[in-house]
Amino acid sequence: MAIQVKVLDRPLAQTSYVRAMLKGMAITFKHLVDPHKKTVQYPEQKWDISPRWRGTHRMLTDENGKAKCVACGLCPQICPANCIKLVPGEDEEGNRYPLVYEIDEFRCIFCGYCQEVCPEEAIHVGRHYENAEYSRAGFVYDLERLMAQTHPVCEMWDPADPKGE
Amino acid sequence: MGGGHAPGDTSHGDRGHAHHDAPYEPVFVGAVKDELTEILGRYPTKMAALLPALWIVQRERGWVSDSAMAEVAQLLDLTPAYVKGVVTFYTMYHQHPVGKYFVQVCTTSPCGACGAEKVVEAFLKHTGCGELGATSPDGRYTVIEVECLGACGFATPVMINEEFIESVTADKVPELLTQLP
Amino acid sequence: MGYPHTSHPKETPVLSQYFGDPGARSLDGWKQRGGYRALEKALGMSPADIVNEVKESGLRGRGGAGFPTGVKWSFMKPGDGKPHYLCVNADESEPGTFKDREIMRWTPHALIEGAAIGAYAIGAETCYIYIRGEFTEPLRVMNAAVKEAYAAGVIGPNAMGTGKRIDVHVHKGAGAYICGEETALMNSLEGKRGNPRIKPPFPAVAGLFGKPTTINNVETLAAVPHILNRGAAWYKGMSRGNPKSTGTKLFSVCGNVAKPGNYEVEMGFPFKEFLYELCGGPLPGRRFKAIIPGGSSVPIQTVEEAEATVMDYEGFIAQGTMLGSGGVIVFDDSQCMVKHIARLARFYAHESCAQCTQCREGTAWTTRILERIERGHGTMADLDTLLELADQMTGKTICVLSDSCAAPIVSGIKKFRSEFEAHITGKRCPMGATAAA
Amino acid sequence: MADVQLVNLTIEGRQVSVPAGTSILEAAKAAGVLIPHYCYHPSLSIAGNCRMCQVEVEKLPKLAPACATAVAEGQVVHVYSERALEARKGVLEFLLLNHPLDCPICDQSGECELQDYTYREGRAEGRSQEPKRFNPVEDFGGDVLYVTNRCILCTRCVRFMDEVAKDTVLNVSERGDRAVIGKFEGKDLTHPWASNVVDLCPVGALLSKDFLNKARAWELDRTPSICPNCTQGCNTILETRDNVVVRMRPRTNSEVNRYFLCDEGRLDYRWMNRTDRVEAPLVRRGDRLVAVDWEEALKAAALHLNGKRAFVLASPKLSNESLWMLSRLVEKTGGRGAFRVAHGPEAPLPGVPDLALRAERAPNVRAAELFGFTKSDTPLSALGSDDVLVIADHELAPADAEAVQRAASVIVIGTTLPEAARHALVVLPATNVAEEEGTFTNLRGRVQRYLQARSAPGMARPVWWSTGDLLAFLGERAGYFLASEAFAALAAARPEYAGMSYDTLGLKGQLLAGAAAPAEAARS
Repeated sequence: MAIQVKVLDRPLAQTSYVRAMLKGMAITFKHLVDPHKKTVQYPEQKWDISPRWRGTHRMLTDENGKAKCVACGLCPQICPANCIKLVPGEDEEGNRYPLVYEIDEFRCIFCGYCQEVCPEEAIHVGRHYENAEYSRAGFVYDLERLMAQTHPVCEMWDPADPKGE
Repeated sequence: MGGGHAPGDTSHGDRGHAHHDAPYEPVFVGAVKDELTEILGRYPTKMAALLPALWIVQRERGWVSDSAMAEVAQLLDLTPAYVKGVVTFYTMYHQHPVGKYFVQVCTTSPCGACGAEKVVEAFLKHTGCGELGATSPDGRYTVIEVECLGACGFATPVMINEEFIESVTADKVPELLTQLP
Repeated sequence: MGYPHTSHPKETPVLSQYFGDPGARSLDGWKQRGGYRALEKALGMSPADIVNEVKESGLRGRGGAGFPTGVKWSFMKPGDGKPHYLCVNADESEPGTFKDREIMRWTPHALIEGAAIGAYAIGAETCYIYIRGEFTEPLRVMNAAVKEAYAAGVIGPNAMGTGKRIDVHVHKGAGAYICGEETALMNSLEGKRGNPRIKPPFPAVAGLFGKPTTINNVETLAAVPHILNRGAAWYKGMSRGNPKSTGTKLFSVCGNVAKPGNYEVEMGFPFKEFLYELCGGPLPGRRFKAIIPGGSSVPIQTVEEAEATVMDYEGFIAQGTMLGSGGVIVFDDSQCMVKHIARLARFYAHESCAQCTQCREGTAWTTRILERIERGHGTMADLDTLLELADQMTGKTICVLSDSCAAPIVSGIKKFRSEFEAHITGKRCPMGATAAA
Repeated sequence: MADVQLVNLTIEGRQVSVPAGTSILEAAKAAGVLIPHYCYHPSLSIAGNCRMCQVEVEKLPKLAPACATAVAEGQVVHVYSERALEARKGVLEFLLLNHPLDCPICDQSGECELQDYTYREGRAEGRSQEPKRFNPVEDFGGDVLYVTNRCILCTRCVRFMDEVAKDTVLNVSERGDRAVIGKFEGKDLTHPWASNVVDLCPVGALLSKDFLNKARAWELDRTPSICPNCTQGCNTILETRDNVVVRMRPRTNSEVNRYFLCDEGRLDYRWMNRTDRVEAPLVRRGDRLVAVDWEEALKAAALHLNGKRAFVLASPKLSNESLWMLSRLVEKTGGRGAFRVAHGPEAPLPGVPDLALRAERAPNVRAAELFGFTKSDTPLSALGSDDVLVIADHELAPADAEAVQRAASVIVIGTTLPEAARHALVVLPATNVAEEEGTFTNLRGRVQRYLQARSAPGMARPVWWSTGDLLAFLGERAGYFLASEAFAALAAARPEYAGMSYDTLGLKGQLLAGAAAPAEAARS
């Protein structure tokens, strides 16, 4: 038994594609001549990102070139993705420092809690998006790599609007 | 009166090291030991004789060294750490050697209102000590500021070793120093 | 006697009668001046009768708190089988006070006599006189007098030939203001750090060496022989109308005043008359500005308040301060109050025993803030902080050292706020002085 | 207790009745209210110096220090009144005045009372503009490091050394805000119980060198346990991080160790983390030991034991359950059991009755003897040449090697395979005290539970489990799946343990039937 389908009768004005096509072409041509171009010529040209952009991490260093991190253990504690591995140690001067500090950027959800919780302002999420890798392993950043990053870091708060309102 | 510090103690060198150089000679021998025994008779506990014993040490040696604290501790059945805690509480026990003349100038408010600071300055200048708590290069003087000496009506009181001098003013200081033997 | 000046006719010299009289120092000299009659009489009385007589006289502690002495003595339960102790608090270290020093220097036997009577009255066989280490001369005089008294049999195993044992020992302190606090003094006597103890237990229950102990000020005990000699009614009569404050009181006067020294007046003497007549008023060309009437621990008075004060326990309280130990510190208009309050705070910071948090940290912190203001680096908010800290330091610690530090700060800021503000707005001391470095 | 007078009072609206003379602070604890405090510790004298425990008591003009104020009938105490909170806020500000804000690098962080109370009651921001006092870190000797700047002068450590250890090596030096905890040069914290000052310290001023920078407090998993290092049976907490035991600390038990643990016990935990372990059941095939599954190994062991007498060398470090099961093996085969216990110097803690580091350095000597194992310095001297030697996690001394060679066959149930028992026919992997649940019986007959703190390596099982299965292969009814079942069977079989179960033991333990309570006796 065949299924009975009711076919709607619609006027030609509604079913013709010509009008819509012309409308679309009009927009296209308008943009062709528009002086305010939106297209960014990446990679020659870089996108200007928000100061609150949260990208891959960077570890800041002190004036002696050592990581500011004191291995307090707050970032692995607060990390919701559990992507920070930290093993504390003691250097030759008896100061606490991270023996192992690794962030798995592939697991990271870029919430920025690590930066927010850091009492030493050591770990930061970066204003940076060019971080492609050929392997998953390449996304596990060790301390050396985190320290070697040079990109600017995220401003968690707009200084003019500290409460984020 | 001048019996505070036996001369010759200044040979003890810098703080804390004196007793390492030469073997420590006990303070409480002979008559001094008898004196302590007499003092012990005044109190029901041995510990109570601690302050008097430390005074004897300071009288005999001019200061209270770590070794002396250990000696006192042993005599009174205390531990050296305990004795050290007590010694550091009281300001009048010297924990390192001081000059032959230990000058204490009261600078608490009532004396301060009557020019005690100038007296201190005069002492520092005329003894050559330079700064408070330091011993003059010739080993003769140590000048310190102290809190209330309890003679506020006789501002400014100065103690030189055991001698209490009332109503000292800055201009009297040079004369005072020349009178010391 | 307005020692070191000659006596003023308006004084009532009882304790200070022989100040400046070297003859009174020896046992014989003291006996010639009527000494040790009271002790002889006392040893013939029952301890309870002595306590009653002292109670009747209205004598109150002269060390600062003003607790009735007879009542204090009556706390010592007789016949409890424990040794009792009497401590004499001669650790006079309250800035501005130097009365006990003179009593011990000139009339050592007055103290020994008073102490012996006190010891007998509370059932103690041993009395320790704790004298601060800085008092080298009083120590020497007292040691000699005790030796003399032992030799003459006035005290010792057979005091005055009555068969009663009264031992008196002089104990030399070693430089700690806090040892003037009674429980700290006991700890110090026991050979410990001079830390005040938490109360209860009170000294009358467990004091020196854990045994019932009474502790009295030098001036208090020195007054006792006079009370026994001349009767409680006579002593009580020396008061200008306030039955709660009786007898005479030694006031030590120091600072910017024409004639500093010790003055003995009847309780209730007008402070204005005292300052301007007995003490000779301000130095030439100067005016009084502020007065601390009872040793450095009591609130500061302005001249107006001081002039309206009558000199007894209640009179000072009525004017917002305390009689304290009777050490009158006078500042004239050449003095910077900020500097002096900072200096007083530094005194307390130096003397804090380090037990209670508020005192250990608070005295040092307030000192640093005050010194900063004095150097011209203060802010108006600092004044509020100081007042708040002073509140935190009052009534919250084991002893009252931090309260003592807070009292001049609070009263100073309240009464001389303009001087503080001048330092802050002017960014320097308007008097040109700086606190001792 | 009938003659003790009770006092009724109200704390934070809760009615409590406590014996007269109790402090408000202790009464509040009984009422379930924690009054913040630093200097107070129940094992030490009252110092009353931190002033943190100030509470408002109705009808008293001043705030009362709860630690030093005795309860009174009808008292009404307000812990969280505005005045009390204000006073405590003041104390916290004063304490933090010179206390460095170095929580990120402080080992105490996360278990710091200053942190806790500041978070709960303190000011959000400090007002001090003045520089903080600075003093260098000092080595106090022993296992203790003194970080002077963090010290709040509560003097718990000084009082512990003075009153409990009775070795006054610590003092308060100087006075005013210059005051620090001091010691005499050359006199270190070498008392065998000195490290307790680290636990007593409410802040990070006294630190354990052993634990320094090792872990953060919040990363640790905590398991109630019993110190396995002597017969005293001190209650402990095993703290693990990533399945590794990193610290052992005392757990309060007023009947055994109060609040304390000796240094030797405290620092002797590393062996629990040994990695050179037997991880699978091994059976000898020719000259090699081959890993097999449990069933095959147990079958092999049962085969060797069949008809032979078992000589069981049982470690006194094994649990009650394991030792009992081994004793059943002895019984079943008509064999014998023996053990040796290591000895060391005894070190009492003078201030606590009946507490010492005992000479016998094993936790369960009492049960081993109770279950018929003979204590001997040469436990293998009675080994018959026809016996099967079962070495149950027992350490072998060089002198034992010859006897081990003499045995007809050797079965090892152990955490490791001893060198002298390389020729064992069957090796059954066992768990150690940190990896299993069980009970010990201490020298006074107190039966106490310990819980599992880390996972067992490989296929290792508790000794009671493997022995039970072995007995099952020998025809006994002895298969238990839980330690509590094994213990229940033990309690049913042995009259000394009658009536006990893991539930009744709780975490404080129970005395064997007929054993006197020594702590009680010493205290009365």
